[in-house]
Amino acid sequence: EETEGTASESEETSGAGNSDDALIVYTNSNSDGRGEWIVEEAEKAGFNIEIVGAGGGDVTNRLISEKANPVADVVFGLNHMFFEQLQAEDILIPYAPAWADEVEEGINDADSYYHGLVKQALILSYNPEFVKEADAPESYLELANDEAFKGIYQARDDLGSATAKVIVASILAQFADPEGELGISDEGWETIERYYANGVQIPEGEDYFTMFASGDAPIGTMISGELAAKMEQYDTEPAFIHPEVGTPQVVESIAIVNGTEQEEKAQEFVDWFGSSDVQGAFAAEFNAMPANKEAEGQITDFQSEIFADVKPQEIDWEFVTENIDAWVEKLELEIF
Amino acid sequence: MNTLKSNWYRINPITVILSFFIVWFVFAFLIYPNVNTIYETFFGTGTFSLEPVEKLLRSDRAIGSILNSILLAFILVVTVNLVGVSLVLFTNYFDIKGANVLKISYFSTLVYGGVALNLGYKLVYGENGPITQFLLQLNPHWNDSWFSGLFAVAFVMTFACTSNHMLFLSSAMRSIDYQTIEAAKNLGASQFTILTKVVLPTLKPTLFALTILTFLTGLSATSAPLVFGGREFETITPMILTFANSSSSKDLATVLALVLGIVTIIVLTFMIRSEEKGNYISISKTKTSIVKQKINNKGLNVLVHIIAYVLFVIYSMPVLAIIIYSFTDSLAISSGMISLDSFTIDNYLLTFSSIEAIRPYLISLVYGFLGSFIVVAFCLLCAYLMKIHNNLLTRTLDYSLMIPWFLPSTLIAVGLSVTFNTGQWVVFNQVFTGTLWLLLFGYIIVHIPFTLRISKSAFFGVNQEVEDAAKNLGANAFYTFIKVILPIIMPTILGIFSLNFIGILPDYDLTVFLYHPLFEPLGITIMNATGNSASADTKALNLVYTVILMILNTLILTTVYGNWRFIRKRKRG
Amino acid sequence: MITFENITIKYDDFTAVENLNFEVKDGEFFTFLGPSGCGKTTTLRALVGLNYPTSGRILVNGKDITKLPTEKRDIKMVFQSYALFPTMTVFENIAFGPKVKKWKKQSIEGKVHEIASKVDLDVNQLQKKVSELSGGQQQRVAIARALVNEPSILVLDEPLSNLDAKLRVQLRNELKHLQKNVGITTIYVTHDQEEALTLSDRIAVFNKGKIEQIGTPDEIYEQSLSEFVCNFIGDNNQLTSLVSKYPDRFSLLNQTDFSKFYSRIERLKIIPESDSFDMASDEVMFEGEIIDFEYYGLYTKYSIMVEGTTLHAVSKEKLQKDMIENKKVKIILSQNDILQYK
Amino acid sequence: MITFENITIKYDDFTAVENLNFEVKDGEFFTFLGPSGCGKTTTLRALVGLNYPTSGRILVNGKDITKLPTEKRDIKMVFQSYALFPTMTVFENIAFGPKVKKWKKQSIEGKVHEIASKVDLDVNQLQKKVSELSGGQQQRVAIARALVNEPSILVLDEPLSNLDAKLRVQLRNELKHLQKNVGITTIYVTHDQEEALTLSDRIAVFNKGKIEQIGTPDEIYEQSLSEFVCNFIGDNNQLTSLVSKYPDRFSLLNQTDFSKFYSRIERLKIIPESDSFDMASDEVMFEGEIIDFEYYGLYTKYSIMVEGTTLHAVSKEKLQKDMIENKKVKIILSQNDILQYK
Ligand SMILES: Nc1ncnc2c1ncn2[C@@H]1O[C@H](COP(=O)(O)OP(=O)(O)OP(=O)(O)O)[C@@H](O)[C@H]1O
Ligand SMILES: Nc1ncnc2c1ncn2[C@@H]1O[C@H](COP(=O)(O)OP(=O)(O)OP(=O)(O)O)[C@@H](O)[C@H]1O
Ligand SMILES: [Mg+2]
Ligand SMILES: [Mg+2]
Repeated sequence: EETEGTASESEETSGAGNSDDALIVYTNSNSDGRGEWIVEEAEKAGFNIEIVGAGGGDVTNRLISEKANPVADVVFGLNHMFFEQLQAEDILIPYAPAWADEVEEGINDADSYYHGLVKQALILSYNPEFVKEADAPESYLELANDEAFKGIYQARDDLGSATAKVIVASILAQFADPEGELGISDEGWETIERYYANGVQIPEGEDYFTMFASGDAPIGTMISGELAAKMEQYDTEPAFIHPEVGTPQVVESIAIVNGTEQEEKAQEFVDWFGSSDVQGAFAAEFNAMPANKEAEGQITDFQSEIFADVKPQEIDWEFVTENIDAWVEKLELEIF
Repeated sequence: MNTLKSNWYRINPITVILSFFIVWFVFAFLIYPNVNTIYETFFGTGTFSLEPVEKLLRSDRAIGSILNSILLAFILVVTVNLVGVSLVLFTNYFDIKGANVLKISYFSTLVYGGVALNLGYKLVYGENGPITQFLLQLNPHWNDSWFSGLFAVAFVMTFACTSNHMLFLSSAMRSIDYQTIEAAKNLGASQFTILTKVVLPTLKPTLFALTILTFLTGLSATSAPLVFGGREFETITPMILTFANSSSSKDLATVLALVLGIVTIIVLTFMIRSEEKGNYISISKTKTSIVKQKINNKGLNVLVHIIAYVLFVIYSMPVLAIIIYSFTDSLAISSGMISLDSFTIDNYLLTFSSIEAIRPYLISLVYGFLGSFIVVAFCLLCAYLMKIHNNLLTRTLDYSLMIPWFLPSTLIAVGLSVTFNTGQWVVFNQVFTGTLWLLLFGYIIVHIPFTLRISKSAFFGVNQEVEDAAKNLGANAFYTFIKVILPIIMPTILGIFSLNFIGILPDYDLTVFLYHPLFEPLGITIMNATGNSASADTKALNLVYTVILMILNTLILTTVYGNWRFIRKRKRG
Repeated sequence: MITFENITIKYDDFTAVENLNFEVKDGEFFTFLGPSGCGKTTTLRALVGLNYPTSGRILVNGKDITKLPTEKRDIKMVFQSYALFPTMTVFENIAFGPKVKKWKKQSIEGKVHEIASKVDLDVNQLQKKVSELSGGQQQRVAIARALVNEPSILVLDEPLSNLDAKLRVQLRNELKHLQKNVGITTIYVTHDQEEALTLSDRIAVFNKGKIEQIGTPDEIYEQSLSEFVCNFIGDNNQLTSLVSKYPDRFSLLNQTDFSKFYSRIERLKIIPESDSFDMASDEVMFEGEIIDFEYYGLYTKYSIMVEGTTLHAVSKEKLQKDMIENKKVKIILSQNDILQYK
Repeated sequence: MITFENITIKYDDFTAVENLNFEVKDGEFFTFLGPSGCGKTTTLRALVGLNYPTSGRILVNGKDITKLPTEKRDIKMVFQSYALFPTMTVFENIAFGPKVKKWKKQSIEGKVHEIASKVDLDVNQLQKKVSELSGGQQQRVAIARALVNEPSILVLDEPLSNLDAKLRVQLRNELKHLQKNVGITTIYVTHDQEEALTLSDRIAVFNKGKIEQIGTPDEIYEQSLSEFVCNFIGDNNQLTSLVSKYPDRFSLLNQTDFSKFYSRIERLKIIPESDSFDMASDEVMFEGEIIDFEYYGLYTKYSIMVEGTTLHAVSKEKLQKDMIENKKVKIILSQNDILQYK
């Protein structure tokens, strides 16, 4: 009976939504049942969507290579570095959704190309089982500069991933120097070199949290959205560090793809998906931190606790986006 | 005979049309996209620039990685041949007790590979693995991350890369004329002399081909160095992948790939030349099939048995670990400690949580089937043309079809998707990016070189007179091919077909760039479920997928390859 | 009727056969005989259409077929190695040609069975794989596969050369009967003299790409036109040194025009030294002694030392071993049996 | 001297040879003759040490070698397919045994060249790959490879069966001369009767795993002890029906004890019907007519229909074709030439 109900429902809505052509949504945020949840909810709301999932870098590359013949209508879940890149490649079209104003200040793109959905804080943490509170570092810089931490903290070198890139940006951005190489002072380069030289890399196929939990590398960066699940799985409670400069935050955003043939429907979908109701429900279901302030009511206690103490790091994302590829290249070639 | 005949075949309109098709395909899909990429690298700014080369030359790490890759390739040529030949000797030449059981474990690399295989070795040799625990008990000061660096990479790859030996060297071994062994014995030769002077030289042509393959595998090693290499031992392909993913560094990726390509070409030419010198023709008219040799020297016999069973253990442990741990919770997986209540089938339930979960399997099966079918058909056609016309054109074709061996598949994928996202004149202004076709083309392209080599050697083994007979009885070239030649080479063809099939199923590197968004293949599903963006610890899922793939691959191998043999045997019996 | 007109065939620069001219009559059993590498197969393949002459024409019943591809010719070939299709059953092998010609299924079946019984293959064997047959059976399959197409010309390239002696004789007989019964024009290639002599209506002896002689078996054997043919086709006694030693005794020979003299070994009669013999006027007699012999069962071959030359003679009568050693004998030979060459 | 004592060899349940007892003398050329599958190779391999008897003993000069591994025996073998090492040159093939025995390099070289010239291989050919040699040359390499070890016993398993007739005859002669010159005890396996008869000092005829007769070639041929040997070793005329029709005419035969009668075809004389012939007392005469003939050059084989039985006779004299057809002839046969079996 239930299936019958949903079927008739979708039939009803199909008239309005022109549903024979599904809306194609690219995302890197469909794992752990999120994709299924979104498709289901969207269907209830009358949207026929098709989720295409891959890693953030892969999604970006796909979008770029499909530029001349785009497949996707909407993309969401990538962080702003990727969106900046997409915007620069002329892959997005601007659209200000109805909920744009409900989002925290400074998160949306000024030109309305993309708008924030979910906030992720990349929180430097230690495992109290292995590191005493007194011995804990205060910031990434201290990790790099104090030999005491050599070999016990995680320095992720998988620069294809967004997390590693953001950490690099978080460190380097503190050494911005228009005169320096690639906009970074020499001290900055030396620091990051030390940071990587003293840190522990996570081998392919290993999970950072495993190494964190086992004490192999008990200091590392936690991702706020994943924390709950990981903690439960490993039965490990990390202790957070709040550096003075703040904690880097990334925002997963949503945008419409240039060249979509269903622009109107895409807009409707964006309006719906970013709305406080949906984001609230999503946050409740998946323990996320919505960017939409109106959705705050449904935030889990766990997330509000985390974010209560987090002070966002001020990072000039435009500067970062402009240079990150060159930084990565330099790291790969000269520093690693 | 060729000169006389080819004059006549050239006029055959079908041959002409097919030749045009092949030339077009090779140009459009092998040469054009890759040359395009290379052109962009050096002429991207409008003027010729060696900047990427300079950048790389300045980087110690890049140079180091290149040297490491080459070093690894050379080490593997030695170790893989050593182990591969041993495996074949243990299963086909020496009389080893329990050879049939040994064989199953030696064949295991056929059904799982890449990331999954590394995972298996990690479970066994990693910090929490039973081997490390054992070593720690022997010596508490043992470094628990001992299994890393060049040694670990070479170790894992040595045992991972022997599947071709098991397939192709075994069949070469079976075709040795046993009477030569008896003759040598009769002339007073010891078993060692027989092995080194009579048996191994006969396998030389096959060993040459396998050596080339091994070298290429070592050169482009990706996952094993990432998992086990650590900082001390980095190789080139992961670097290429990083750069290929970043739009502003693609030129670096191309240059590095070109370096790989050049090394490959040098080695290949060198090897093909010495291969020609070392070749021989078997002169035996009445071969007797090989009888397994019992090792006379008692001590040696015990030693060989020990080695065979040590290899058995080495090959079985990762597979067993994968299967066992796929039924445990993630705590057990990460700590290595298994207790009774670690066991669960939740992992499997999670994988098949919905009917939807079946879809990627179906899609990949269809791609796998179509891809390997077309690539085999295409390579057969090319090999056939090369057989009947040995001229400049076909020799050029031979080399052109090896292009995919010179480039990492990721780069081929990037080249394809970038080239065909706008209408190109070579493909009549069709846009392929975003269609179902592009991935299929990708699968076909990357599997061409290996398939072609094997098809060629199969063809040249067919008696020319059989072909003449069919023609004389009125059959045209096509009919002759389908009805007469194809059935003769079918076993080989099915072998290569299954290998390709198995290779396509879990592919990620190529797939991720080329798949149609609405038709998600298995490789993508697995990566999504287990990759970075997934929050839960996904090792368990990874293990489950590996087990499923192993089952699937075994099924494919036995239904496609095994069944054919079975049918033939039954018909005869 | 098959006509070869000025056929020359080259492989690149190498001339394999040169300027062949001959005719094969309808229903004839015609044999190409010659040593290895003399161009027999090359000529045959040109007739079948598996290679093409560099110059010259091949006519069948007056029609030029020189450039017709093999699949269009009504000439079927039995290959030296049989070239059976290893993946097919015997039935499928034989039915291959008819299937290509899209005969009706029923008529194929009928015809295959008919031909199979003609070459003595039973219904059981038809369902077997070809690899399960013995050499002789395989050969019959190869012949049946060619015959079922009812070709007007059948061509066989050394079909017996891979077999052992006993089987060869047996198959040779079968082949001859078959040809007699079916009456097809047959071109047969061999380098086995015995085979050529017992099977053929006419023989063409090849040497180094040229035909040295065409004739019936007894013409070839008894009136060999050249020294090459003479030596190739049978065992001979070299008489040259005897003749030059005693030119007067060989008065019937033309010793001005010719310088080499042979006789077939079976033409030499041996009688014990003590026996007397009535010599005819054309006969010559020498004395010699037996130095060796070879026992063949059917006959014994003796080596006789005559005036420093070893001569051979065959005899059905066998002498006791101890009687032979150094036994003095007389040998008698008719001058009419001597073959003379330049 | 080689002695086989009660040798039985089984493959699993199947008894390939049963209870063999015989001796081979030093320097003898001893041949195993028999149809395919009768156990010749099996026996040979037991002698060489490539398989082991299920029961019984093999002695060489009184020493029991039954269980000695092949590499320790001084018996070298030439394999049916030669089993040359395809990856080595001719020289390396021949030098294989000496190298294994660690002879000095120089003496190896000398010895190889010496043996090579003995089997007529020149220095050029020594450097070739074995696949570049013709069949006959390959065989000589195989023989040289065995001979170079100076074995006391040489064993050859159908070394000629893969060759064509002409080459076979040539190599057969070489083999015989070689054996005579070197004087090695030679065991030879063949299923070619002619080969066995011309080569051997003594022959053992095998049938179904047992030896039916051992004897010199003429004993085997002329006094075949069993019907099997009689039929296997040569062409026969089946006289049983004639004898039973005219028992009186064959008065010298033992018709009570025996029921089957044969004669060798060369024992039958044919004379024109009109000729008269002085019959000896042991001779019988029948009238018949020639129905067919086969021309062999060396002789002609006639088929004569006599009282409903087809008999064969050979004759060096050739009759003209038109004279033959339905020609009435008389045939004459000595009763002493008739072989009798139960
Ligand atoms: N494909 C080829 N290329 C060059 N030369 C060839 C080729 N085939 C044959 N020949 C040469 O042509 C000559 C005649 O060859 P052919 O095969 O006709 O000989 P044959 O009389 O059939 O000999 P055989 O009795 O050994 O089969 C030989 O000298 C041979 O070496
Ligand atoms: N390895 C084996 N296993 C079982 N049976 C065998 C084996 N080898 C030979 N035989 C059987 O033993 C019998 C004798 O074989 P053998 O090879 O000695 O015959 P042969 O006289 O040499 O025959 P040919 O002339 O064909 O070489 C045959 O019936 C054969 O089928
Ligand atoms: Mg030939
Ligand atoms: Mg045998």
